[in-house]
Amino acid sequence: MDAAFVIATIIKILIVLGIFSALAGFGTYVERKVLAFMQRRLGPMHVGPYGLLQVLADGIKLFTKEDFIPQGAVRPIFMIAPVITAATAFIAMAAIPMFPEFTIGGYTVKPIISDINVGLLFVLGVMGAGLYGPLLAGMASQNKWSILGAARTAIQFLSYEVVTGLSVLAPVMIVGSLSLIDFNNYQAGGVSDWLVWKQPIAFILFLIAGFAETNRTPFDLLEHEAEVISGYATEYSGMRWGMFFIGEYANMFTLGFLASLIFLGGFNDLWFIPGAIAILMKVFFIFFFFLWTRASWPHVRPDQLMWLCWKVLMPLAVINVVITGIVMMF
Amino acid sequence: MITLTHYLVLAALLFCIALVGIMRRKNLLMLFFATEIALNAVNIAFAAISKYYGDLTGQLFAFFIIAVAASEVAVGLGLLIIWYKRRGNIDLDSLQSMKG
Amino acid sequence: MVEAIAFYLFAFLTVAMFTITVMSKNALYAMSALAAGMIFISAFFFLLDADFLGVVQIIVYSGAVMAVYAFGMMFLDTTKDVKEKNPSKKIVFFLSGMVALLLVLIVLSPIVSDKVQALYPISHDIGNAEAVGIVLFTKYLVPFEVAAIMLLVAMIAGIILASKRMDESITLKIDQEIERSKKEQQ
Amino acid sequence: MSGLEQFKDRNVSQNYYKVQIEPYPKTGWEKFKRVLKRSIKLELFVGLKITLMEMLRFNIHTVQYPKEKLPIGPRYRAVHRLLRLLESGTERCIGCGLCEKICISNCIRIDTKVDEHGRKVPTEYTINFGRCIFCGYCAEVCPELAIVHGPDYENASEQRAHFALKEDMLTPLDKLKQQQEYPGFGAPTPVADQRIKKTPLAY
Repeated sequence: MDAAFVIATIIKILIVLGIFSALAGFGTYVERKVLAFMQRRLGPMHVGPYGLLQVLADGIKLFTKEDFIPQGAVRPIFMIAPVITAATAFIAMAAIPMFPEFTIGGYTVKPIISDINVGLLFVLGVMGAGLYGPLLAGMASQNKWSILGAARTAIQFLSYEVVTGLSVLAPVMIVGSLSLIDFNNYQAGGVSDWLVWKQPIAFILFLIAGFAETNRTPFDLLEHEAEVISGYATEYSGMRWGMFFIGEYANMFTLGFLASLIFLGGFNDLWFIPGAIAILMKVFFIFFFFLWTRASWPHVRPDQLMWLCWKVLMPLAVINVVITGIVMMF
Repeated sequence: MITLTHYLVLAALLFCIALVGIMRRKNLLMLFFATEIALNAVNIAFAAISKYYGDLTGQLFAFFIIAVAASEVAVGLGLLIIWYKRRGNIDLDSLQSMKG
Repeated sequence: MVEAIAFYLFAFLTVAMFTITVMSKNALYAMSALAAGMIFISAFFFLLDADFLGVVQIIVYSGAVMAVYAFGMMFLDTTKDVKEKNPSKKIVFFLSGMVALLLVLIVLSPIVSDKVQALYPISHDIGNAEAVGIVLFTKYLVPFEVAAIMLLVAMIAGIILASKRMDESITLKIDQEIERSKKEQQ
Repeated sequence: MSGLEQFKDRNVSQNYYKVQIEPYPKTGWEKFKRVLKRSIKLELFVGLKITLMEMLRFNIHTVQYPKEKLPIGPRYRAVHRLLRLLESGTERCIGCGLCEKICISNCIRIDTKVDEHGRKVPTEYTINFGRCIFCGYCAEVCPELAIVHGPDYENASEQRAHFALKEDMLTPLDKLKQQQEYPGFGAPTPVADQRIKKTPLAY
């Protein structure tokens, strides 16, 4: 445990925190623009060139807004809940290798904060623990809509965690490791080696469950405006509300990295494109896909959500695991 | 240097906290919380013993305990829901209706 | 050194969290403190080289078990205080006796442990997850299957218990039912 | 302002078309057939294709409001105006109080006096715009065509009381030349003369 390692880790943590907080803000801008273009609108146009400074304006608004805590709320829990969402989203990034190794001034940098050998499970577990943010927020708010949002959090996240785990199980069986770096190295041989060709069902299930776990639109029942005002976030304002959204966008990027590392070849070189740029392209495509579906597909009802999870996705995932096992045995 | 005794003392401490909770709580759900603490305390002890004796059995026992806890939650919560539907509360004292 | 700092830090945190769980009058405090304590306990597992166990602790306990409890907590008014009973003197004496006994056993354990032989020794060539898997699927296969069946039984039991009379509303009772339940309570 | 003409055409009913709704599947087999049909035709991906094509086509219909504005209808009912007589410049309002009476949200208040010519004039004329629902009854009932609805709909202000006093609504004397005769709601239409049928004196 030498000093260089500690310093490098701290620098990596700061970089990840800074970049992904900024990306979360920029993500809102991209989301608004993409949604607007798909709906024949222009999106934010007034602040700065093409509305680029809208992020800044929103940030100033969030920081200076009154931090309001309702009278009947359970104060400490109410205050800590958004922090849980943001913190778990960033902790989950600790075990994700973002880029290939590179060398600065003779010092080899591994762009992963902590390479533990159960990295994949760790990421999924911490993302699963992120459900405490909305859950506690809803239960502490003393608001009927909030508690409905919290109940939906509990059932939705809990159900789809099962699907995520089972869908990742089949690739884990093929690779034989839980470390994301091993996953990446397994797919080093170019596009034909990508796991998505061997496990297409697992990939689709993982993406669908990812939508539910990051609370994105076809499944964003936690804060479905038409049904439960703003769900768990009804009583929140200012930066506490903002932290929920930083967490949500950070989770989207985490999921993008996970999907590209497990199924889409990770940070291996893609033809002539260097690996670092290749993985960024994959992550941004998945991010764009999130926005694309938001513009295209309708919400589902809560009962349809549960039906989809337990009667369609989970049996499919189990069958997929069984078939993978049988194929691997012979 | 952290020895096995450190971990065992910690586990015992947590187990005692759980016992206090079991004594104290009237609410069925809060009682479940206390039992979860007890199970976790034992898990720590098992994992520590496994490490210091170089034997994996302890960790496996911890896994089985986690499985037991999970099934306990499923059944316990189902019973709790039924009781709540019938009585409108989940106080332990209201469970004495079978007493003569 | 780092290990000692981490141990004492997390020991303090877990004890504090579980004390809050046991002592707090507010159900919401108790639940969130318990969830935090579960996550801190996984830190001990990471310290003890049981990575897989630590991750399973996070996923199963904090992710699933506590979320289910939270779902059960929707029956309670989380902002109201929880009623408690006062334990009698006997129980307190019994408890302190138990603690004394436990401490004696703990202090004695190194003496006994000299004779303990590792049945399934940890090999450091392979990762923790693989090692656990190998032992679990060879020596402990039957208990593993039994645990699986137990989980299945628990799942079915949970579904049947919770879904019985699901079509009846518990908040919109008709008047007769309210009268009847009042009589039952008397 | 060019290119906005299409928005002026409010007669959209000619472009209506009826959506054919298939009968809802009842049996399990029918449901299965529907699922098969939908998944083979990949309806979800049709939706994705449509949105993507819209994005690539970049066919934007946004009107960037403060910079460009859509034309409003000629008889739009925005903030009221009090008009003056064109020749003399005196106020048209004769203080009859009909608008006060007919106002359904009860937001008009008039205070009148008899001036030196023996003519009744309003000293105060206020409309509480916190309550006004812009129904147009006051303009319709006014016998002197003194109160009309103007076209100014951008009424943001620091206070609710703005636009609501008599001085705000009344045409200033120096702008008398620009006061169009009967421009807004409450005035007869330009072709009113042709439309009016003479009331027969004897039946």
